[in-house]
Amino acid sequence: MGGFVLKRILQAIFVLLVVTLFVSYAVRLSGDPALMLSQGAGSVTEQDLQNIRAGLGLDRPFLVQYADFVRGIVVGDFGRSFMGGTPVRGLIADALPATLALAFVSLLLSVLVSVPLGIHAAVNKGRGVDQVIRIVSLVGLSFPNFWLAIMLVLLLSVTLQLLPPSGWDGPLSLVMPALTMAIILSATNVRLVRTAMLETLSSQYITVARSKGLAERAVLYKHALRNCAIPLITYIGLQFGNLIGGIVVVEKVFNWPGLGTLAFDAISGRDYPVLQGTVTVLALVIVAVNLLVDLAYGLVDPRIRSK
Amino acid sequence: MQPAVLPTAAAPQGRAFQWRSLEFIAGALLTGLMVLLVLLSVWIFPDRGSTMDLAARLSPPFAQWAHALGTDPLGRDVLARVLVGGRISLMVGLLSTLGASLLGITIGLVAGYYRGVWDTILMRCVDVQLALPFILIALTFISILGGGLGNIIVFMIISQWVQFARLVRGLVLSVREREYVQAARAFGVRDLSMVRHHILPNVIGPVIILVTLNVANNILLESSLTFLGLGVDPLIPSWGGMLADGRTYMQTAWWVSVFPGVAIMLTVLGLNLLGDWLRDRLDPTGKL
Amino acid sequence: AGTLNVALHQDPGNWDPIATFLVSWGAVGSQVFDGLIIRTPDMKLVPGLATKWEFTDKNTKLRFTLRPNVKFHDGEPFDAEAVKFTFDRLLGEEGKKGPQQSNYTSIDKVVVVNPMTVDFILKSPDPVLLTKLAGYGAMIVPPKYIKEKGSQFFGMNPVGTGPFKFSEYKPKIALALERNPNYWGGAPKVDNLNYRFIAEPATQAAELQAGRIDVANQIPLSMVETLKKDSKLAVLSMDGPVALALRYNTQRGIMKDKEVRKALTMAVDRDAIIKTILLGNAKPIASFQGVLSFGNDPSMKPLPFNPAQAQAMLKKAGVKPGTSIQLDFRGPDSNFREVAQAVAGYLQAVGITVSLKPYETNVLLNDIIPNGKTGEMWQNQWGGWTFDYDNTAYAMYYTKQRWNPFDDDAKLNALLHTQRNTWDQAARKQTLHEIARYVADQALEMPLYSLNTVYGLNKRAKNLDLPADGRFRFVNATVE
Amino acid sequence: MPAVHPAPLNAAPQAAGPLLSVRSLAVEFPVPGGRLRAVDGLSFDVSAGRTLAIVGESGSGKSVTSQAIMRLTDYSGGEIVDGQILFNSPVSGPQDLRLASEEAMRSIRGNEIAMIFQEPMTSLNPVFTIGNQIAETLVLHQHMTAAQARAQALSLLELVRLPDAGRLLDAYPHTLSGGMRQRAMIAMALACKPALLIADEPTTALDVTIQAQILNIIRELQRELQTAVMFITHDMGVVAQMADDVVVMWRGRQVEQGPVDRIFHHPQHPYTRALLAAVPKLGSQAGLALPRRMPLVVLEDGQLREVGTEQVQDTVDASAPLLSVDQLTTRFDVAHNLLGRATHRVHAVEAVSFEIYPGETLALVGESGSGKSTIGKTLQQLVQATSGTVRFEGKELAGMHAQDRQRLRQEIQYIFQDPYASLDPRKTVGFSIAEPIRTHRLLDDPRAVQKRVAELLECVGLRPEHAQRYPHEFSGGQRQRICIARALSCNPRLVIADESVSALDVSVQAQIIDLMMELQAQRGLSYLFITHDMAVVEKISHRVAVMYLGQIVEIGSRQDIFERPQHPYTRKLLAAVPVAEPGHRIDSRLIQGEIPSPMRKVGHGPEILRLVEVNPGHRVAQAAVA
Ligand SMILES: Nc1ncnc2c1ncn2[C@@H]1O[C@H](COP(=O)(O)OP(=O)(O)OP(=O)(O)O)[C@@H](O)[C@H]1O
Ligand SMILES: Nc1ncnc2c1ncn2[C@@H]1O[C@H](COP(=O)(O)OP(=O)(O)OP(=O)(O)O)[C@@H](O)[C@H]1O
Ligand SMILES: [Mg+2]
Ligand SMILES: [Mg+2]
Repeated sequence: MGGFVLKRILQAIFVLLVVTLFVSYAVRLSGDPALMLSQGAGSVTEQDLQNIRAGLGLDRPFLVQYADFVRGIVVGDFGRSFMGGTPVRGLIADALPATLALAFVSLLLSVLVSVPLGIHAAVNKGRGVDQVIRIVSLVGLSFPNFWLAIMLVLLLSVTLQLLPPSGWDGPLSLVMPALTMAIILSATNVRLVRTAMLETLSSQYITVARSKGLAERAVLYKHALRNCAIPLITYIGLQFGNLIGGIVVVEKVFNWPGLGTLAFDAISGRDYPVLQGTVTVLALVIVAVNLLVDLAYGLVDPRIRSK
Repeated sequence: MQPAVLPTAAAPQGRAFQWRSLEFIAGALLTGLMVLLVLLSVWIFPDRGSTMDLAARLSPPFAQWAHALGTDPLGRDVLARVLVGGRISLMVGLLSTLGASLLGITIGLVAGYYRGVWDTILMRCVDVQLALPFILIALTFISILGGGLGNIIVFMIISQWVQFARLVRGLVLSVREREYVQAARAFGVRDLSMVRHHILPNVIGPVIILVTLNVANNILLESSLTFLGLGVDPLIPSWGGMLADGRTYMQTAWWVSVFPGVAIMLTVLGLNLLGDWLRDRLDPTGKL
Repeated sequence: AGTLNVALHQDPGNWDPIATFLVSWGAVGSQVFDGLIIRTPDMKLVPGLATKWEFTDKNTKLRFTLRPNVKFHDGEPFDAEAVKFTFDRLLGEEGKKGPQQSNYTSIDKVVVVNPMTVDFILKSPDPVLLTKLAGYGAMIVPPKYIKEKGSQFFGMNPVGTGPFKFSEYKPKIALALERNPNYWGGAPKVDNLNYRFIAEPATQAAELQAGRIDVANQIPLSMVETLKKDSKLAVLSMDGPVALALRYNTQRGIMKDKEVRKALTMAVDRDAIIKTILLGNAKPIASFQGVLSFGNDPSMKPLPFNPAQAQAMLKKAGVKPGTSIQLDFRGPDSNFREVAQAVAGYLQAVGITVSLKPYETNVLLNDIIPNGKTGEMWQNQWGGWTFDYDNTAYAMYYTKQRWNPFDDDAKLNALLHTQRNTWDQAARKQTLHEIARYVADQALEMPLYSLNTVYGLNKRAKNLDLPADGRFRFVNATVE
Repeated sequence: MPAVHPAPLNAAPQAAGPLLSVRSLAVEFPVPGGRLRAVDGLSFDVSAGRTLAIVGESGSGKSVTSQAIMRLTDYSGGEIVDGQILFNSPVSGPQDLRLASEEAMRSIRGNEIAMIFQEPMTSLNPVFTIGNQIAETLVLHQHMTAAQARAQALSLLELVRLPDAGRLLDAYPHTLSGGMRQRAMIAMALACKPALLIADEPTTALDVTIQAQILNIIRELQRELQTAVMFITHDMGVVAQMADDVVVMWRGRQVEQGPVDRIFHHPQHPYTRALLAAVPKLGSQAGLALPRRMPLVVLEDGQLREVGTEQVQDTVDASAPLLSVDQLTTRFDVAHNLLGRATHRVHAVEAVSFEIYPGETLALVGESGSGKSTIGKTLQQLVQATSGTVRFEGKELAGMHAQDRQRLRQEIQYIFQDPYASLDPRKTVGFSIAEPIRTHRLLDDPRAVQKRVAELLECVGLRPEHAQRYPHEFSGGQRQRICIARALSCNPRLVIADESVSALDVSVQAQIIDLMMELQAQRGLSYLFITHDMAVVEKISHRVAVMYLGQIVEIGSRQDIFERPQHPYTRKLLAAVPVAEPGHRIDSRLIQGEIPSPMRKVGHGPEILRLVEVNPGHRVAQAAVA
């Protein structure tokens, strides 16, 4: 195991290099920050642009810039934003907790809701409960996340005035964004749990567990659930990754100061240092999550571990 | 040496069985109906919902025959646009899901089945893909190749295969250690046939679910692209685009965004019913 | 007393006046800093840190008499050295890195005459100079503070002479200002200003509805009616600096023909678009500028909406029905998405098929347009903060300018040049009118409308003196 | 169908009446094309302190009956369509379990009625440790704390004589041998000291010494707690030893029942007679050098008939070995330090050498957990050998081309110990049986394949239409036969049969063995026959190898082993074989003693035993000889 983790860390470094290299290169393809920064100026000469570029250190060859960035990362210096010179590390340090909080709470909420619902649907397969659960869970998939988000805002903030419609101050602010994400995540999770459950419930050892007189709850949540945990864990891992990096739209609606928005703004502002820094952190988190998922496979299924 | 099977005549059919066929009928009907309406929409609405009437903008639904589902901010008929819009949405949703799932399943199978180097390489690719911000890929991809329909589908495949790959790989890792797989290996079943007959059928359940859900996801992904300004021509109606356009009207004109959402829901419901039915068909043990 | 809560759509990230061109900077910067000249909400130039000014030496020298007894927030006195320092910085190495320097290139140098007098030595005429001196880059900054702490620090912890002091800044999230009791113009009435950065217009509206902000600087037009119905809220819609047009790619296909371009303009009912889609929050324009702009000619009328004539003109020009053209626009701009679709609808009616191509805003602005990669038409949107047609027209029509990838018109160049090199405002106005007419005659664009500046307000906030250009100065504001 | 009417059973010792009394029970399953009545009109009583044995044909509904009593058929798609299951609960009073609420059933299951399932491999949850699965019941029904339950689980594992009980608490099922899993199942069932114990073939995977020990334990428990035991088995020796009363089932019905003596000595129904006639008796072949095929007693139209004639199985071609195994060693790492280095290993197979000649049957017997299955899996390239060489027809396995290996996979067939786990649950058994044929392209025409599958099914006593069914729709013995059919489908030259006839009733077993011997005679097939059933070994093997703790302790001709056993373990094994004669008891002294463990610290390998030849071809571990 120790060796396995060590190997994965080496691979992670490789992944980080590839990702940051790609991102640094791609973002440089997609636009020139000097043009952006000078956009409002009356008339701009090529000389002005070059001055701006030189000021940002963009006049050097790409690989030199990249090497510089990597060197910075190694010593923990993420550079400064093109948009105003804010230290990138500070921006990330501010955004990361918000993102992690949202990701954790949404996932937790979703798991807490979808596991029982999915199991319930599986056990009552074909009956009314199952149909209702299946149809309701689809709502989260039929409307885009911003749509759900705006609906929640209209209902809970504007009409009922229960929750703050946006921002990041205190646990109350977390409710709606987490709810939005949880509704969406649950749509998939409920159905995954249901299916995986159906595959497991017919196993002999489930009959055996029942023969021991275990409460149905123990049979389902202990014996069956763990046996169908692999698709769930896989998917939750993926969802975590998505939540960390990809929920820009929801973050925007709730004005949630997360990494997704940071990355998004950095992309649209061609703010290379912020983007590179954010992506590095994203990649780190995702690599870590995938490592955890792989380790979890062995935990939930000892047969995988023994190889 | 067997007790004989009794004739069926009086034997009542199991409840599960009834539901299963009902599931199929409902699923096929719903999907079929959506597809049919969408296909026929061009004949029903020869203008393809493009006739504008700024004077009649945002008229509410169920008020007049001409615009049964109301009109949008440009005074176009919502019903016509929902039906015509299905053509793009269904095509994008189905094709991109098809592509992504085929790619992802294949990669997941290879990685999970062979493990070792293949697994390492493919799963690191997954890591890379997951760590790249969706918008950046969208932006680079679409701004380099242009935002045509084909490109959007390709882009969706690129951004969606990962989940299939990882899901399938996880399941394969577990299934390949089962004794029946070893048994098959023992009498020399070749890899391809092993995967086809023993691995795939035993991992396919969750995958089917993901596939049916992914159709919805990809239809909606288009609306996220629109939200970010990377979508297709807004003159070509699509469910995702309509949802994105309707988002500022949610307090004033709910129908603009609700009906495309309902259309997505019905389609996805139909597909899911079919998916569940298929899953049940493939799982002989599930006759609870 | 009390706290005023303001929503801004963006965080400029740096509060150094020379580092930015963003409106959202102005919304904060104008509270913290003063220029020598201040522009009032009704567009008048009034004394700021300078009490008076005059041009001498054939307009090559501009002398300012400074306001005495003004102190920066940190106690540092304001004097001629501070002015010199500010402009040396803006025009020197430091300024090179930012976008503001290019606005002030007509200034050769600043000379200290005595502690309360400075001379600006000019190297070329700049008729808009005074307006620009009321602009972002010309905000007076504290020399000692910057020298001690460095620009980097200054950018995060700005110190000015303005009515409000910087107190806390959470990048991308919020910003707090507090009252400057010693403000030379009289201390503001509210104690605190709380800015929150909220990018989504719909979210700003929701926050307004929830009563958590008092001023929203971007609300979706579709929400205007809803907000107006709320007894606690108000909506303020006023002439603004932003003009929109569809520029024609005069190098491409049918667009090479001037008559065709005119026909297209006439085929689109711009008034209807303003009335319905924009709910009246815009004004029709005949040239690429709003009514507040210096150089706007009220007597100039837009081409009329006349589809029949347009069709006839197209036919005459040999344009076949069904000819298709492409319109490039900023994809995320949900408002313009509708406008573009409406335009396409009108053009369809005269037999021109339009395909709409959304672009990510920055790709459009920094690649497609400057490099001339557009379709037949493209969304041209411009918020000239100087409210002077010079700035706009020069950027739009002068050869090889970034916004002019297609045309090279010697006559237009000459006109632009002339007006830019004259101090005589009356003559300049004449020339600007001429330019506008010439552009309209050449049909370089389809002028659409000038967009109103729309604010959403909570009625508990009073005397906000909201300006059209978004540069808030809440000196007189009160909250209940 | 001449069903004997249920005569009242012997009066129970207590006046209270029977603990369980089943009245005209009928269970049905929906199957394609109709409903299958798996159990029909079954009635019997079990009283406290007594043992009822249910014997009968494979697939006759024994397991279904036991599941119906626990009402587990509710979950497996079955339906109790008729009858009563009267349970006189010591806790909650008499009640009809058929009508009991789910709630009531839960407090009875595992607590008052416990069950040992037939197939231990698939009955243990693969993702929980053995200890966890045992402790669970204790926490639930006995309200123990986790620590108490763990301690109790440990003593239960020791009770069922598992070696290394402490380690096994934290081991996962897949690392246990078949017999070890079965003992874990038994420990689980005994945990709460139930009033009624239903044991469905509880000792099929156990060697006779451990079987004897387990039977002893059940008897002890019964004596102590007046437990009623329902014992389902096909081993008439075990029946004779354990049962007070016997129910004989045939085709879903009970054909005969009565006290054990009467059934054994005065069987009424022809099926019972056929069954008893088929019981292999240890020592019946004494003095014969070669195994022989005996005539089969079959039941036809209610009449017993003998078919076939006695034939000597003189099939061995001793010129060159087909398979030779030299110093084969297979170890499993079971504990690791922080750096991922192994600290403890299970020495499953240690320096094992033997040969198999064409046409020969080598029986591999030995203690449960001694490495027999591991040898089988190693030979079939499913488990990586740690060292040693395996040669097939003189060619070394390790150096073979992929193509040769592939051919080997046709010529050597391994029949897994657990048939259920080794059948793909999503494929019809027809598909599974046909798969080797298709894999090795033995037949091209799909119709020919289908025909072959039908033939094979008939060969093993199933019907062609069974090809359409899925594995979960069969009984344990039926699945075992499916696996045999699958192994035979690709014309192998060597079959490794791992406990392949253990779940078959003796009459079917006799048919299958006859089939295997016939194939040997016809095609010169070789068998490596792994089994615990010494009587079967005597009946079919040419040579016998006895394993103990991963090593062969004695190997020799059948006569050598059965008539001149040298090693003490061999002797113990032979002494422990139950005799199909009521009243006969095993000498309990034979079955005492230490439980050895194959797990060792790295660097502390076991002593490699040296075999010395005491007779030509008869070799015994040195220590025993000295
Ligand atoms: N789930 C099921 N679906 C359909 N048929 C079933 C099912 N379970 C059992 N059967 C059928 O019921 C009959 C009785 O099975 P059962 O398992 O009780 O046999 P058994 O007497 O225990 O046999 P064995 O000794 O081989 O274990 C068999 O013919 C079997 O095919
Ligand atoms: N994958 C594994 N990991 C660790 N230990 C294992 C593994 N497989 C088998 N063992 C151990 O190897 C030993 C031999 O197991 P094997 O299955 O060969 O026994 P067996 O002789 O077939 O016993 P039985 O007659 O009970 O089936 C046992 O102690 C078992 O626990
Ligand atoms: Mg059975
Ligand atoms: Mg074994």
